[in-house]
Amino acid sequence: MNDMVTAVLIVVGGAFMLLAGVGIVRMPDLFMRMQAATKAATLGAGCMLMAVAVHFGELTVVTRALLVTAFVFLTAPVAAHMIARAAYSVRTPLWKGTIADEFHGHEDLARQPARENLTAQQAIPSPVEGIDRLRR
Amino acid sequence: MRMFLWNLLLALAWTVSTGQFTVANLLVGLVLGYFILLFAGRAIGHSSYFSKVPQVVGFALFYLGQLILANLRVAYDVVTPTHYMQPGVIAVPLDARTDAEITLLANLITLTPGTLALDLSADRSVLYVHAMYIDNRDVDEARRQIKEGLERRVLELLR
Amino acid sequence: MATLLAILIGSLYAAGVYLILRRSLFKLILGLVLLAHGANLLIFTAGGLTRAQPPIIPPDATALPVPSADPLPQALILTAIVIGFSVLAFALVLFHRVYQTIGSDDPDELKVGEQ
Amino acid sequence: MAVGMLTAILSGFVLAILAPGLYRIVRGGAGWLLALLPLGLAIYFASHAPLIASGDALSESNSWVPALGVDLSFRLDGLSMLLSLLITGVGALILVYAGGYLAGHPQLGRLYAFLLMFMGSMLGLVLADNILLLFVFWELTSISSYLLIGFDHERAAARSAALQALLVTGGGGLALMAGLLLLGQAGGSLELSTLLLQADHLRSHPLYLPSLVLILIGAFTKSAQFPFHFWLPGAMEAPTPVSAYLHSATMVKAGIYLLARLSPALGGTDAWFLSVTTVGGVTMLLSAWLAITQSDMKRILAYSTVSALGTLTLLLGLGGTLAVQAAMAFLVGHALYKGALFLVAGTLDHQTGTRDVDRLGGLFRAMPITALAAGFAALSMAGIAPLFGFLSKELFYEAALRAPAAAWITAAAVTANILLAAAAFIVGIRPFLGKAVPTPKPAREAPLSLWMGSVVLASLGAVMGLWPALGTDGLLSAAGTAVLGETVSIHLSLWHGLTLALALSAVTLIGGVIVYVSRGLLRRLASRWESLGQFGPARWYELVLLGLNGLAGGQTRLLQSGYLRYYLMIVLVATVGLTGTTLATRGHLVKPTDWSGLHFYDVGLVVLILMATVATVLARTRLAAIAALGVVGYSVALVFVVFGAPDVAMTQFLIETLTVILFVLVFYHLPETPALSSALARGRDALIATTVGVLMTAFVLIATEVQYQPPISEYFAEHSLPDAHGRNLVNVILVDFRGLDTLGELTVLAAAGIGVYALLKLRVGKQRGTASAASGSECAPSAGDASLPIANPMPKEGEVS
Amino acid sequence: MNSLILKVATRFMLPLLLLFSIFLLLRGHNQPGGGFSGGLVGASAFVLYSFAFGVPETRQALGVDPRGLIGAGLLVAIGSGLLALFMGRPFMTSVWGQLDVPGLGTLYFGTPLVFDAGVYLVVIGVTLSVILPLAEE
Amino acid sequence: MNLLLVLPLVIPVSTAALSLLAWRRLALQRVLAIVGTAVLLGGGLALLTFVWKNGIAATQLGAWPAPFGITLVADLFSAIMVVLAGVIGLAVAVYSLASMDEPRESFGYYPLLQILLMGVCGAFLTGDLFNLYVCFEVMLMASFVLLALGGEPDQLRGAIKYVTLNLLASALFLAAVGILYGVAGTLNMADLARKLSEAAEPGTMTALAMLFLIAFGIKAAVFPLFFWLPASYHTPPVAVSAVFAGLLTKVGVYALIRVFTLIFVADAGYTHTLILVIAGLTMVTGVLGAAAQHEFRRILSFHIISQIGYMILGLGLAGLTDSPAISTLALAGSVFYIMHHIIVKTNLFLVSGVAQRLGGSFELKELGGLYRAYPGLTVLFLIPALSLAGMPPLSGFFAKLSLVQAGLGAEQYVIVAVALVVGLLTLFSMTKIWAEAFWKAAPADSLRQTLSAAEKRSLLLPIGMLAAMTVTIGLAAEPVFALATRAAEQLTDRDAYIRAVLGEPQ
Amino acid sequence: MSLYEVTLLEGAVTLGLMMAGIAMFLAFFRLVRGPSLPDRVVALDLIGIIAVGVIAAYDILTEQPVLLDAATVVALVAFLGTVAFARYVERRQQDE
Ligand code: NA
Ligand code: NA
Repeated sequence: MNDMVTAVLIVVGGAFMLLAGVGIVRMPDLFMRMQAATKAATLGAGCMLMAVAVHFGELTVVTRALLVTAFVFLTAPVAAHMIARAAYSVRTPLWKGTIADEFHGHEDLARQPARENLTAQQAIPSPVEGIDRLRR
Repeated sequence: MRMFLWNLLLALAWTVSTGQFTVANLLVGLVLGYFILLFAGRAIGHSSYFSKVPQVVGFALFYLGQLILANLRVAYDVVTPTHYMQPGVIAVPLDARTDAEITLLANLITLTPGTLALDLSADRSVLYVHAMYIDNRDVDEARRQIKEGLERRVLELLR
Repeated sequence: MATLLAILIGSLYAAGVYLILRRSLFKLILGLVLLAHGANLLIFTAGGLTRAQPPIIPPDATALPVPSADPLPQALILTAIVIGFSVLAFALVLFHRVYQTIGSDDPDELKVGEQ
Repeated sequence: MAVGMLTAILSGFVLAILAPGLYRIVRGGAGWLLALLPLGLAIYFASHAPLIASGDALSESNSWVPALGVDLSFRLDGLSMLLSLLITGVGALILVYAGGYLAGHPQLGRLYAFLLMFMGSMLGLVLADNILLLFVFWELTSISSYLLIGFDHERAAARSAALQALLVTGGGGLALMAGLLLLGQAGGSLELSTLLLQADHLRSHPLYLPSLVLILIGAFTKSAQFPFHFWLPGAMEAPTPVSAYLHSATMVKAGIYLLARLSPALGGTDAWFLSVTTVGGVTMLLSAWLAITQSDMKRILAYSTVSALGTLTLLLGLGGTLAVQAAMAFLVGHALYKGALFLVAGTLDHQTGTRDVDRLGGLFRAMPITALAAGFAALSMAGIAPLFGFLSKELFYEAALRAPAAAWITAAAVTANILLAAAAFIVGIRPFLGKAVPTPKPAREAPLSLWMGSVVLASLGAVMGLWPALGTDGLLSAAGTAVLGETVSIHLSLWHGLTLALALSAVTLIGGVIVYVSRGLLRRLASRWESLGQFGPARWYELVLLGLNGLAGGQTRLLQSGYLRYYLMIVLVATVGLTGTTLATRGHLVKPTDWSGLHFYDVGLVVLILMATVATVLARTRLAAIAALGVVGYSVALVFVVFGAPDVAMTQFLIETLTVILFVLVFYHLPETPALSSALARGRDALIATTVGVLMTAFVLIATEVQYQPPISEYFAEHSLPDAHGRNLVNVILVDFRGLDTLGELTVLAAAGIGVYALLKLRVGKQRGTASAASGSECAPSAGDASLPIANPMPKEGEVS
Repeated sequence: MNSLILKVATRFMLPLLLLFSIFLLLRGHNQPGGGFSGGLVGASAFVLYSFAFGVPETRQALGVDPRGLIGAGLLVAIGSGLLALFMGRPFMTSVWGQLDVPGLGTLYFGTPLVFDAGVYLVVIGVTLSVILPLAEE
Repeated sequence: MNLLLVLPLVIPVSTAALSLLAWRRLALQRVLAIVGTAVLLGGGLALLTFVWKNGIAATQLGAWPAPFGITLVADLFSAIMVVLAGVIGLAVAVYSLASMDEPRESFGYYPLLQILLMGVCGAFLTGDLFNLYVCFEVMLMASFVLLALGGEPDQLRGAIKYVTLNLLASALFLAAVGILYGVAGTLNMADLARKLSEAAEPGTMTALAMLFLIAFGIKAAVFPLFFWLPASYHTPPVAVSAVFAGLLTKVGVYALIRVFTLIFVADAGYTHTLILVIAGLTMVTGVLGAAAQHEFRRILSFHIISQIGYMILGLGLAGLTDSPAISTLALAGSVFYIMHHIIVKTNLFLVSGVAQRLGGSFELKELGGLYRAYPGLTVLFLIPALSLAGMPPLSGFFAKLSLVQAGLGAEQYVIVAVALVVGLLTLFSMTKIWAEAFWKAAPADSLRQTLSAAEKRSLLLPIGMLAAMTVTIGLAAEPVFALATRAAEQLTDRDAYIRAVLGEPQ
Repeated sequence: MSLYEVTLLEGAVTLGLMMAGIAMFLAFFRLVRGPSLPDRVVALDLIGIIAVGVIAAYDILTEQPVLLDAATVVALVAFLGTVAFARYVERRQQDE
């Protein structure tokens, strides 16, 4: 029974990953590749970690498996968000079939604080660097 | 109070991960957690989690359903030769205010296949989302789905 | 088994060497990294391969189950990896500075210093 | 233990160290004061005359570096006695003379120091009984000669002349060293006295010829024998006292001394006779001719000195009692008159401002004392009775007439002497006779210090000629005894009846006068042959130097090209070549056999790594390459996972990521650069790369095949838990069994940390090449700036660093 | 960067990662982990923080000068080895003290663990003193 | 004994750690540097005397029996090298007080110097091959940073070549160690010596030996692997060049001598002939390279190479003669030469720094007039310069003499001839420096600075001390050479070393 | 383990590993292919996540729970690397 569950989880996990793999190859633009890939893969990894939990059953393993899963589920979307955001900011082309882009033209609005923040950082360089700039 | 909660959490994490459920080890965990919080205290702002545990469960079930459905839809699209998706970037006006609300919402959106949180407007009032399936090209409908679906639940969960 | 890895190691060395001979500091560094990988795998393989069982005495046991991987090469590799990393970090920044100074990625531009 | 001679020698060096200070105190009188030492030493040596005269020798020996056979063993016999007296006696006069000649010169103190240092070295050379000790002093004389020739160091001519002398004599010195060591090997001892006892053994030894050749090279270079003679005229760049002392009276006699010293052991063979005699003869004739074609007094004297040295060599080549007697007599005679004439030349130069014989004349009235000294010396040189030169020349002719191939040798001797007689008139007579010629400086008689030397030497020449029995006989006999190894007694006398030798002397004199008269003609004749000069040995020297520089430059441009990738290429090729050939020729190559226990995921992993590697190599953009490299790293980590190395895997994953981050941080603002190398170059590099890869594969296969001993790891398995209280063997090894590795590794990390930080934050300003770095004061401005935050820590810097 | 989402996530993850790093350090003697991996994880935590909040804020959060950590770590490592020397044993000979904690069983405290702690500190210090200045460039 | 063997590592690394903690306290760092190096020297001398009295000393770190733990071994050769490291360290530390510019001082110069010394001493003392690799890396990393510290363009240019070529060497070294472990299953050098002596595959071992020959050859800067040296040594501050010139390549030479007298001796006819050939080519190419240079430090740098040739010449000869006496003499020659060279070469670099300070340049054509103006400095240059050229009675003469005698004894006449001629060429380029920088009149534009009393003290004191040592080693060559001979005897007696490390065979 | 007489579990794990492996290759294809930098980053991220799964599966295959820590680390660093790349992409865009 235990093995059964494990087996199923593993296979499902594998399937999700395969799906992700195919997705990242097949999807026509970056955003949809991400849509197809990262999440499916995350689920797949989750399944396999669950499989580990089920298979070993020991509490230490289970808890760690759960922690890892949680960690993956926390980080994956953040990572995806970061890439997508960056990608959009460098104007990675959208698929021709894209029907709407309400973000277009508003990026600067969104990006503004980043800009400030950046210039703010550059405004206070270390004295040494200051000299370097003079010297260059 | 919140700090103490944190501390307890860390201590627990410690005990389970070392696998020795004893008072002594819990104490060790508490002490450790205490120092870490002390150490990282400057870094951690204030945030409220783990209130309303039952809602968590309920929400989890709902979300899991969403997840599977969405996954199947994307999967179908991936494996079948023709592309059925009608993608687009839509602006979702937010009722969510606190960092936690916005973040959780964004992450859940992103985690669901088919939608992807792109960016947050500078005034944190609008969340730009890339959606794969804007059914019959109705942007507002897609917007509504997100607000009525995920956001509402997230908010009642966190408020 | 070993043969497969031996070939892999050879290829890593070859690739590394090829890269350090390019006229690009960037590729030079890539080459050094590949060489480091090659060296680490070489130690690992030369020390003898054992599948899966790490050199860790299980919590309940008092002796190492046989067969277990040889711990010594692993320790050596760990050392080598960390050393390699520190060297790489320095080299990277050094090349970065060189680029800033001579404004080129081409090592041939360094000739000036000598002749 | 006796230290008499050692002290005598060292006293020279000690005084040399004190001399500059002494000069600063005493100024004018310093020369006289310093001369007391050589004078005292001369007396010290003379005091052993009775012992020496009895054919005995004084020896002393102290150990210095016995491990290398270098001992402080000295031996004072007739020959060393003769030369020691020359060295110290002339030395004393020279020190006084120098004081007058260079009066007020800022570096006179240093000149004294170098002269004394030379005197010490020269004494050591002639007294040493240990051949390595002899070599030590030999080299020291070369160095002091270098420093003295270059005394006028701001003139390029002086510098290059000094270098020329050093390289020629130094080169000879190296040959000498090898020769002496071979001789020592053959004779089984490094003590001259011992070696000389086994002459027959040495002459028959296989190492005889090589050692003879090498030693002769040493002697010939030092004593300016053809074809090494050219450095001596060049050495005339030195101040005249130096020329008189080193390059006429003493140092150039070192080679002669060596020949004389070793002739009992090495002489008497055909090889010896032919080489030594020929070289001596050629040198004698050639330079005698060159002497009379010069107009600069010092050059005339220099060439005539070379000629005299040739004569001595010739005589030693002949060997036999008579020749050796002649040699000894000639050695002394020459030292006296040539030293005197050099001093006279210096005096004239000093008083009139020129040394050109054509611009000097009728000086007798202005400088009578100098004139007399010059006259006596010149006549002695011309070999006119009753002066000492006459006696030595007579002996020379006697020896020549008895020599094998007498006709040739005698002819050569007479010709040379005729020319030398003429040279003597040109230098010693002509400037004082005739009507006075206006000179750059109005001529006035020289002060005591400037004429004393020449007067003493010249009159000695006269005295010894008239009353040889006064000691000359004894001295020369002792010297002869020492050289020949059997007791000889020399009785010089002005008159032994109407001999053939006397006739030859007459011929010489007449010939000399004729040549003197017709010197203008001869000189014009010579000027026509001058073009020949540029094919002479001096030219060879230049060519060698040029060739050397060319070779050096070419080789350096070729090897140290400045191209990093050629450096790498050479190193790699050397590696593959050396290791590969050795492996192929001596090792046994393992055939790839072990494909056992493969799993699909092994293969998959390896394939992935290979693909990623290729992608890294071929990537067009930097970021693509970095990403591919990341894949390589991750999959390598997976290999570690597969084969049970979780610790390594974890570290590898972490490091790999940090590496990627570093790459990204470093390269994110660097623009892409095009591939620069040609297809051909790529092919070549690919070839090199492949060979390296194959080599490594071969080694791995060997390492997995061959296993001499079970690895030491079992020990860790046994002791980790009980003794080190750890279950994770890898970690236990890192922190306990092999903790030092880890400690070292930590320091590497630390250094890297500092390094990166410094590279990013510190930029010392660049002034004039790499100079700035060396001197804080120079880069003070940048120093001030860059170190500002450190000098007075500011809050901002507190965060930044 | 300045992404709210990243910031919040980081705030949440920093303590977790630090806990994990110490966890790795402490159990390294018996399970995979140890000073290196522990230190690297700890360092990555702050690297992540610097990505989310910027370098100056990270230095603040860190509170100590990375190079201080290096020096301290080195001293700790050396000290752990010297202890034995003072006791007349060879350098780096491990010195163990064991105490029986009711419920936890016997815990071994030894210089090797101290040494590993030194490693931990140095690794963090170096990694940060390499990456933070670069991130500022 | 435990203490004595460990001090040379612990002292520098502790000093480095403390200096790191005293990052902003420059004065304190300076004091630490002087004290640290002085104590290091003291410790080294204590070790040397101990080994002289009691023979080869070994300590098993962590009390783990050899070959399982790491063993520190000190025979006379190691001890001598440690002492020299101390001498150079102290001299350079003192010299740095005045010569090093404050920015560099404030960015970790002193701790790096200490780390460098730790690596060097570790390399000399370790009895474990992988630990040797680690020590090499410690030394290298420190040298990388010291070389680039300050970031002047020329420094960076030089540093890249230096770093790249040395990393290649490290990679080869690491690979060689890995393979050797795979084959012999041990890393302890004594254990390796024992196990390889009954090796089944002598040929294969020889091939592996070649890998080590290359790896160490690069570090030692032998032909044709020396390019990194002339490319970089003239770029950093003089104090750095000086310590590099004195110690770095010698670590490579040390490793060569150690490995090819202890481990790879089975196929001496082949390996040592090769070493002899390399020695000859190294001597010649190095000295010719120097002849082509016209910059003070570049000339000196190339001479390092040619003298490395002399050092390994002894090693080669030792393997090619049947007479134990000769091979001992040869190795003694090498050891003696190393001692002489380290002192003299460091000193010449230090002098070059003063010359640059006074004449404002390292370019010979821009220098001049030092002979007239600075008689003291003149003497201080002349002593090491003539010693380098092998002029008696200075240290260099006896170094050369012993090697020449060994060469004649081994009947390797060609290499002897090469050695002698190279000696003459060395004299040639020393006189070039002499004639240009000292004799020649000062160029009009060359700026004349003068040294403050404090600068005089910290610049000339070490130079004077080293010069004095040069003279002493020459005049008192006997005891020094006796020491070298004892060291050589230990090097030739492998069993003694093995016993000292592994204990009596049971 | 050999490929015959596989238990159900082994078979399942093998199957899972194979699928994951294929996915990894596909992801690698995207990484090489690009075209845009974000594409490569996504691919790298994906490879990381897949690696987590693979390690987990290998745990089961070899009965080695200790390897789980490696998986944890991978999860962490994959995220870190991705964020770094994203940061890089944006900053470069801002520099232009
Ligand atoms: Na989604
Ligand atoms: Na490495």
